[in-house]
Amino acid sequence: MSKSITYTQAIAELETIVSEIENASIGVDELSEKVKRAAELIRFCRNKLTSTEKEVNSILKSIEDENDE
Amino acid sequence: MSKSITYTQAIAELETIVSEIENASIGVDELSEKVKRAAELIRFCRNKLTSTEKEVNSILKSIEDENDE
Amino acid sequence: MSKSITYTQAIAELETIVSEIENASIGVDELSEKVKRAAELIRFCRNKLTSTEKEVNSILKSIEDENDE
Amino acid sequence: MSKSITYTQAIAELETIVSEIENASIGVDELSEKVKRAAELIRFCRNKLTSTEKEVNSILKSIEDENDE
Amino acid sequence: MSKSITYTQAIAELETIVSEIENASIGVDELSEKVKRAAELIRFCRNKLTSTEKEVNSILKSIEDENDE
Amino acid sequence: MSKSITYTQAIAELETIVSEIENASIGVDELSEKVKRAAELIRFCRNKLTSTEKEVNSILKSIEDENDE
Amino acid sequence: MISDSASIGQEGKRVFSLSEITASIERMFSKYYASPYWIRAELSKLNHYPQSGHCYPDLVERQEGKIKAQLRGVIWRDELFEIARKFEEVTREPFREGISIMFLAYVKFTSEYGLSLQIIDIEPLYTLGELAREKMETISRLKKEGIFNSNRLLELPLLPKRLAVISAQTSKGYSDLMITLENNPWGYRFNTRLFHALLQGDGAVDSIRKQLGIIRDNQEQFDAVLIIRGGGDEIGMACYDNYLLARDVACFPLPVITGIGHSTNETVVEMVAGINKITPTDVAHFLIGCFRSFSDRIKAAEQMLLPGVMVVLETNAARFNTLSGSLLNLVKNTLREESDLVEQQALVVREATNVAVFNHRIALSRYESGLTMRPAQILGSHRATLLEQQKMLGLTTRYLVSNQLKEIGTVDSRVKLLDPVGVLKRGFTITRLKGRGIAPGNLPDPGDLLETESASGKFISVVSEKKSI
Repeated sequence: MSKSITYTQAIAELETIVSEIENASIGVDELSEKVKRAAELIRFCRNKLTSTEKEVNSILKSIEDENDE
Repeated sequence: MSKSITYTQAIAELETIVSEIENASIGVDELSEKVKRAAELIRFCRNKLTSTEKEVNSILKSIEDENDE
Repeated sequence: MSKSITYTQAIAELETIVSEIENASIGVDELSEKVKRAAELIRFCRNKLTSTEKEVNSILKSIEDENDE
Repeated sequence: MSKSITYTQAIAELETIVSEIENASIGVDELSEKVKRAAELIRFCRNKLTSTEKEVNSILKSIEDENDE
Repeated sequence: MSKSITYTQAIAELETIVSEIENASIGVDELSEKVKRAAELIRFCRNKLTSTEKEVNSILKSIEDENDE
Repeated sequence: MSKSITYTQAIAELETIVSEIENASIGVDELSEKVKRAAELIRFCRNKLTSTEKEVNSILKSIEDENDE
Repeated sequence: MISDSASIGQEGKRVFSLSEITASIERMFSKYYASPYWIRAELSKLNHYPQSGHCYPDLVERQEGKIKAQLRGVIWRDELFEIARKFEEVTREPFREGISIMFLAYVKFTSEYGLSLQIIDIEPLYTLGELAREKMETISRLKKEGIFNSNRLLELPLLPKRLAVISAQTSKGYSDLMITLENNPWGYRFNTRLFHALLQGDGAVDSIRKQLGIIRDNQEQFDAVLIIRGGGDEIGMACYDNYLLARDVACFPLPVITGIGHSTNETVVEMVAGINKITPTDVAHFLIGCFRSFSDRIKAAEQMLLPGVMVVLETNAARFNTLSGSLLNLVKNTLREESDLVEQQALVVREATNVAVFNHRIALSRYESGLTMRPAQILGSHRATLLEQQKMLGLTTRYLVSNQLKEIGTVDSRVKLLDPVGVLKRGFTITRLKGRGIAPGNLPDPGDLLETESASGKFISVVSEKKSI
């Protein structure tokens, strides 16, 4: 997956995929492909979120810590 | 952060950010950035408040001291 | 502070400032400035009072001394 | 102080000033000036009384001396 | 003082002045003038009394002397 | 003193003057004049006691003549 | 009664000689009037003959002024002396004309002197009564006429200096008067003029009245009339009870002063006189006394004059000394009061100024305290706001992230649900024709080789039959 993809794009693509999958207009062959893609996207998003969470928590923690000083 | 920002502007911006985050009108992509900004603003405001307090206290102290003279 | 200000003007300005501060219509940005101004005005008024008191006392003392002669 | 002022006028003015000072209708700015004027008036009145007393005593003394002759 | 004034008028005027001073209807400004006038009147009255006494005594003496002849 | 005054009038006038003086109904202004007049009257009355009436004698002469007839 | 010896006259008439007649009358009188009688009559004329010493009074009786009866009397020298002595002793009047008397007399007729009453004794008490009666008559008449007090009502001049003196130059009374007047030790001068008159007995009334008349005509020349008598005996005062004289005196236009010297009854003249003094010396003293009292009045006036004048002068001096004294005090008071006022004002200025400054300070400190409290509060509230924002930031941010995670989870499960792998695990298989799923356009014909994928592995099969649905 290209690194240039954003979380938002990832989510958008994921939603498109999910929607396609759910419409049953997709063949089994594509389905597997799509699912694979979806899994990739999900993984990406999860990673993104996790990293963001870490980052944000770190920032907030630092502010809070300062606050207690 | 530009030095020309005021406390009022800072608070306003902070509130906007918080509100945006609350309304989820901020994507995960920007979140970290926004939180960082918010933290900056908070820090700025806090410093501002502290410095103002010190300054005011110093002024008032000086008046009081003069008064006691 | 301009030398041309009168005690009455000083008190009026002081009153305005105090009233603004009391009504919390002053922001943090101006607060310090306002307090500084108020302090200046107080100092001015105080000095004015002191000098007036001295002057007046000196005048009255001179009258009393004459009387005792 | 104008020489043309009479004792009666001086007392009247003095009483006005005193009353103004008592009624706090005089500001700090004028206070000193007013007190200065009051002092002048008091001095004037005192001098007037002293000179009158001297004059009167001298006149009455002259009568008494004549009487003893 | 006009020569045409009589003792009676002089005493009356003197009494008026004394009464005016007593009733405080004479101000300090006029006081000196009034006392001067009073002194004049007193002097006039005294002279009048003295001269009258001399004159009268001389007349009475002349009668007695004649009686002894 | 008018020649036409009689000693009876004279003594009456004298006693009136004395009484006026005693009752202090005479002012200082008139006193001298009154005393002068009293002295005149005293003198006049005194003379009356010891004087001879020449004109009477001359008239008496003519009576005597008649008488002798 | 006529004697036989009377001769016969011519023509046969019987003619008597006068003596025959008188002798006859004489015999008759001696026969019928042998004893004396008490008779009352007026002694009209005395007719005293000094050489012989006898007296041949005319006796009359009057009625309403007219003579009713009259007769001559005779008093022999010896009787006269005794009668006069007795009369004077009782009546204090001389035995004189013009009085009523009661006498004892013989009615005598002699050839030589004819008819007469030979008076041998007298009853003086009768005369005394008569005099008293006359005096009473005079008084009541004067009173009746309303003139009794006239002279007494006249005012005596203060200095009775010009004096008409009715007296006798030779009398002791006149002399006493003049000596006393002239020798007064104060040098008072009196102008006296003597009008000579009889002052007692017969003729006194007329004499005095005549002089009064002269004086009345010159009344403006005199202050008073003096009737002076004295030095002699007190006989013959009855004239002063005479009505005419008393009337003249009472009506006299000038005050009459009497000094007729007696010690018994006051006479009518003395009663009506303006002033009555007993003796001439008394009169003189009285007159001097008038001068004295006048002099005393002058002296009194003179003596009162000086103290009076002194009182006037002292009173006035005291009055104006009081005035000048109170002037001094008042002026001093006024100045002191004014000075107090000024100093009070000075004090008030000081206090008021201090109060004003103090009040300004209070006001200032109010602002000051207003200033010190608020900024901390403001900053505190800002701090709170900031803290809240900070908290909100944390909450929303974390919520946002977790929400996203949740959503991703949902998507993940949905994807997993549709994942063929999952289906296969439940026993489903995927059949492919030529590598592609069975679908319109890619339907197998009998004989086609189908690849079946299951969870447990792949299976290759051949289509045997084709059935329509």
